[in-house]
Amino acid sequence: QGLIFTAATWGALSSQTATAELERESWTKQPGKPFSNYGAPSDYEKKVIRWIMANDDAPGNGVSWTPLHELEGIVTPSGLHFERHHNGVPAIDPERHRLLIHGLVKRPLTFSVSDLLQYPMQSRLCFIECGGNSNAGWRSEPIQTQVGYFHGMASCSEWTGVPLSVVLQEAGIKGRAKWIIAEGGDASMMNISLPLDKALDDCLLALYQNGERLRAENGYPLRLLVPGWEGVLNVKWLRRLHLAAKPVMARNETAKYTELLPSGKARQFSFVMEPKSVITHPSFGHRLDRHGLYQISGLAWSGRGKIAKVEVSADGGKSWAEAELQEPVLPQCFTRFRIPWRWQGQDVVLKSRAFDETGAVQPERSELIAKRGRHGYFHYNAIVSWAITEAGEISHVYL
Amino acid sequence: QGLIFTAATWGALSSQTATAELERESWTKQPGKPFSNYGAPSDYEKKVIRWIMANDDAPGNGVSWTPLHELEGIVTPSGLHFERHHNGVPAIDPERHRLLIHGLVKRPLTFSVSDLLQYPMQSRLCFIECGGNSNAGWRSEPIQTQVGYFHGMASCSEWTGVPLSVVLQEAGIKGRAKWIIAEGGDASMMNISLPLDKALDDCLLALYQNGERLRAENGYPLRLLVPGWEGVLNVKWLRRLHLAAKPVMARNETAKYTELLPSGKARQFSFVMEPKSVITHPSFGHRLDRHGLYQISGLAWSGRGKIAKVEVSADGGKSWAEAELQEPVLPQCFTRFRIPWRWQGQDVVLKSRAFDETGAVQPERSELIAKRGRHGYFHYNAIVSWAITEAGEISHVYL
Amino acid sequence: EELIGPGLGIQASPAMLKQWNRDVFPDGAGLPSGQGSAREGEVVYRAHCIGCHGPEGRGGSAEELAGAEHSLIDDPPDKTIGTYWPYATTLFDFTRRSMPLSNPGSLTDDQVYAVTAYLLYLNRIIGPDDEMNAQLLPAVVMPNQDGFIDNYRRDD
Amino acid sequence: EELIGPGLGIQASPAMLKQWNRDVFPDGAGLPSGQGSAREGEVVYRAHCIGCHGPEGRGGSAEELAGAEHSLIDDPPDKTIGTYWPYATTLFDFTRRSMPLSNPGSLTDDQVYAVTAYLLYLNRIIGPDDEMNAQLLPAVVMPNQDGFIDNYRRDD
Ligand code: HEC
Ligand code: HEC
Ligand SMILES: [Ca+2]
Ligand SMILES: [Ca+2]
Ligand SMILES: [Ca+2]
Ligand SMILES: [Ca+2]
Ligand SMILES: [Ca+2]
Ligand SMILES: [Ca+2]
Ligand SMILES: [Co+2]
Ligand SMILES: [Co+2]
Repeated sequence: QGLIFTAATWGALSSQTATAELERESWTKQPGKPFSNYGAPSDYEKKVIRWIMANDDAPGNGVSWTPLHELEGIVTPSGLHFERHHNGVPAIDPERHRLLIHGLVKRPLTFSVSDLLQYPMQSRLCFIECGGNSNAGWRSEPIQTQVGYFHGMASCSEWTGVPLSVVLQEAGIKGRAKWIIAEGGDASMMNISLPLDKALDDCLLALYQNGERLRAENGYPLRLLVPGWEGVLNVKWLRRLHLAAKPVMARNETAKYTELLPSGKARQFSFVMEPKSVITHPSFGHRLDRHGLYQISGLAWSGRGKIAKVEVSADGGKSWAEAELQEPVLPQCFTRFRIPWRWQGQDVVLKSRAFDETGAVQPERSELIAKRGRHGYFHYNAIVSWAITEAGEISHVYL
Repeated sequence: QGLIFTAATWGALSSQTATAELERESWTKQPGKPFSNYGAPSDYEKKVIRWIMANDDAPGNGVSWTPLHELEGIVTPSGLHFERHHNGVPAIDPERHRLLIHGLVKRPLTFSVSDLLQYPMQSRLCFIECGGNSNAGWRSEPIQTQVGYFHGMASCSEWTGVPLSVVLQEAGIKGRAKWIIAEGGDASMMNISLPLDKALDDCLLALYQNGERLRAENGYPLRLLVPGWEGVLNVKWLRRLHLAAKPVMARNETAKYTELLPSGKARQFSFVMEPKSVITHPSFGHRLDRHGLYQISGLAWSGRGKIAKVEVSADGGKSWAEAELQEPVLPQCFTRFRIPWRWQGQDVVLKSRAFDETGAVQPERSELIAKRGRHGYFHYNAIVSWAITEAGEISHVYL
Repeated sequence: EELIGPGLGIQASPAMLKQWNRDVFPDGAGLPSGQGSAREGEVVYRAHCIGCHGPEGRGGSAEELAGAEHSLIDDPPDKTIGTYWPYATTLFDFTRRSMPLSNPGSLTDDQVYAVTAYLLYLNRIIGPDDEMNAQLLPAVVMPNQDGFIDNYRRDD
Repeated sequence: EELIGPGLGIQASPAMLKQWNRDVFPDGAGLPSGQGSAREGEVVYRAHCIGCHGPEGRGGSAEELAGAEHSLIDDPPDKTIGTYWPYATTLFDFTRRSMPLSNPGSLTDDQVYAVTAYLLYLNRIIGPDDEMNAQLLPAVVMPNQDGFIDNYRRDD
């Protein structure tokens, strides 16, 4: 109907102006806005926000989600990177900030931010995903909300920083060191234990996000980047690295970010974010208002490495077709998948499932629950199903 | 000296508090700022801006530069993407915007933005560079300014959009069509001619930039992406594509964006941005305040394809060493190169030169001038030389 | 041939095509009816252009529109409409779509023909009483008509 | 071994190490001197914690700190300090660094020992007159001490 209205408008315009000069839209008839030192999204895109869920008594405690349902490609604009803060966003003066490396090292050292900016750096496109992302999937009824407010505690940026191995070499690691306790410089001063071998493998002291210096809510002036591992390890506002023989058993590696199993035991040090995928278009909140060709588009990622394959089903999982992966496919990075699909108005259930290069496969929800029970809370990575009615309405279903 | 001062500070702090509770920085003692729907850079990074040079009588006519000297990695944050506007930034209502495809087509068609959002899309990381970028290099005296205000009419984003070939197929191209005249919907209504074969090869109707919908100053709601070709072809606020047998000979493909040669003839339809590189760290505006190890870091790109190699010289071009290229190396995309370098306080001249996969090489300034003279104005891509004095001061030199 | 897209384009009406297409080609295709002389154009110029481009196309804050003192092979060369622009139709096309910068689209086609004629006159290409219209404009031979080398997919 | 970085780190002073290191390990490493009893802790709790965590650690806007009604294998399970936390030292470590959320770092070590003791008491792990200090805290055996499976680099 919108389209018929459109044609009518042009028809009307044309008869009005048949003999006059060429008609121009209002925005072509006067100079536009001037240049800006730092841009912001269009006024017409004000609905594209990270949605905030915080504690009324503690407004800096909560999360805000990346609106994945509004985005395309793989980069998350920094202004929409998800937030998880324990006690708000500190306004750290970078000239006063220091990183201390101590514990089982030969030389306890401090570094200023301007020191670290002179170190060799590397860049990588990498997702960060909260261990609690998608946890609404554990609920007994399928949550009806847009993709971003279900799976949007995951975002993907180009991070640039100093390999942790470089500064650890300078401090000199003692043989007994097996863990690093990282501490943030916010009001929560969160600490958490990271295995030393991961630290030496691929962790970065990140200084830049998507080209510019870190955003305050993403750890300015310094954050730990722990590629592919749960978000809480990517300590923001990083101020201290404590090399130790054992983990500190912090609140966020015991009381939280552990998965209670049906046996009553809990998985601890469950670091890696397992393969996940979700169809972002079409998805809950969209409506199919015509029959014909659509492009199914979604995101897949795995903390284990590269996505090897994404399969899509339009019949609730009976048959699967391989989607195209947008190049480049990078390890521990969002991977955009797309596949053409023709909808003729039938009831359908769309699903996607991710396979990574290590052979790990995204499980069906029933498989995940069979393995982990219903109360793991963290590390929910099951296949997501979207049911589409004949009227084109889309809902989240468990199948 | 800054470092000695630092150590002294901690010494002082420690004696003050030896017996009290653990001292904490002010920002760890009170809750931080709450969540935000859309983030912005840290208050401590307010100097990182695109610098504006506009016409006083026509504030929407001019440019603003990406501060490449402040950035790392390859992604340009959208808020810092360079701007070139002829008459300001229009505030286009996306619901009223239409794209018209007409001329040598079987079916002249209009598309609304919401139509185009339902088309198959692709994403790619790609630079856009103004044909006039780096033109200060033509001056007889080397300009002394930061890298961004010299070479920063180039930026790199992840663009997502509909392949132009898809909508052209729908309109049905007539055999005589060889060019497409693209027109923007701003107050300048700029038009320019694009060869049809390029349009069918890899051009996109871009709808998203770095994950989110285009920024207004980058063409919201729709821009043409012409990978690797001069910026002016990447028409913003795209409203019309006119298929024709010949170019329209618009002002911006005759009076501008053509390169006058010493013969008095001018190169026209000089589309491809040739290989270029520049060392961003260290560079003009930085100062080396110590001897020892540095990481030289810079950007290279070529409109012809992938960067194959970047070489760096620390002796004014007598000898060259191959820099490391940050993966992934993508066609028509910024490529970050880095190489370690030890400075012992001697006078040096740093240079970088880019080679692309087609065999094209970034020329020395003297070679470029020998070929093109001094008055080409556009397409300056010569090697940039930074001279460093014994005192660590850095200036731009011609060598 | 099966469509690779969903086929959502709407047929454009002839009226829309006429309204939207303002491209003017060197052969005159796209030029509207109407006319204007260089003398009439001077009036337009004084009213709408002189503030930015200066008297007789020189000395304003915006681009110089006439009055080259050097040729294209002098150092520095002098690129103006008279010395550099290859087609007179470009002047009409650009002025109609983009000028006056402070109020684009505000001139009638007659005014655009007139100010185009005036700029051609200032550049000593036509006389002060000459007029421009859809027939005469594409027939103007610009001094630098042959000044351009098509560089597309050449390798220098 | 030659450094791969420029070697700009500054030796940290022992005083700085002492001030900055607030990690408390299960074996008690990192605990400061000082002490506090559960009864003293109740006073601290009423003054600084009750507003968010509620009376006796329940019913506030923030996390429940005591009063589990179910076990870990009930449906739903009840994860509290008493049923879930494996080490008492974590309580000291977390409270000292992060609580009270509205004014973190404002308690003395004695107050942190005391409120830690009070929370252990509320969870029925120690008695109302028991005290905590650097020796006693790591000796507390938490009910769920053996409740965790180290999953690092295991494949389930
Ligand atoms: C408010 C200032 C302003 C006014 C008024 C104005 N112009 Fe311009 N004009 C400019 C600017 C600025 C440019 C450069 C535009 C660009 O960079 O795209 C320009 C460019 C031009 C050019 C192209 C010059 C070249 O060498 O590429 C022509 C021709 C021109 N104007 C003609 C006119 C005419 C005719 C009028 C009046 C009908 C007019 N202008 C009124 C500011 C103005
Ligand atoms: C202004 C509100 C507020 C006050 C006051 C406060 N807390 Fe908290 N507390 C919270 C919030 C919110 C959390 C969750 C923190 C997070 O998500 O990191 C929390 C978490 C905790 C936890 C961890 C619970 C768990 O299961 O992980 C403990 C223990 C705790 N607080 C103890 C205290 C003590 C002891 C005090 C007083 C000395 C106190 N709190 C005062 C808001 C408060
Ligand atoms: Ca975990
Ligand atoms: Ca050109
Ligand atoms: Ca001149
Ligand atoms: Ca008329
Ligand atoms: Ca409970
Ligand atoms: Ca004390
Ligand atoms: Co986990
Ligand atoms: Co060119």
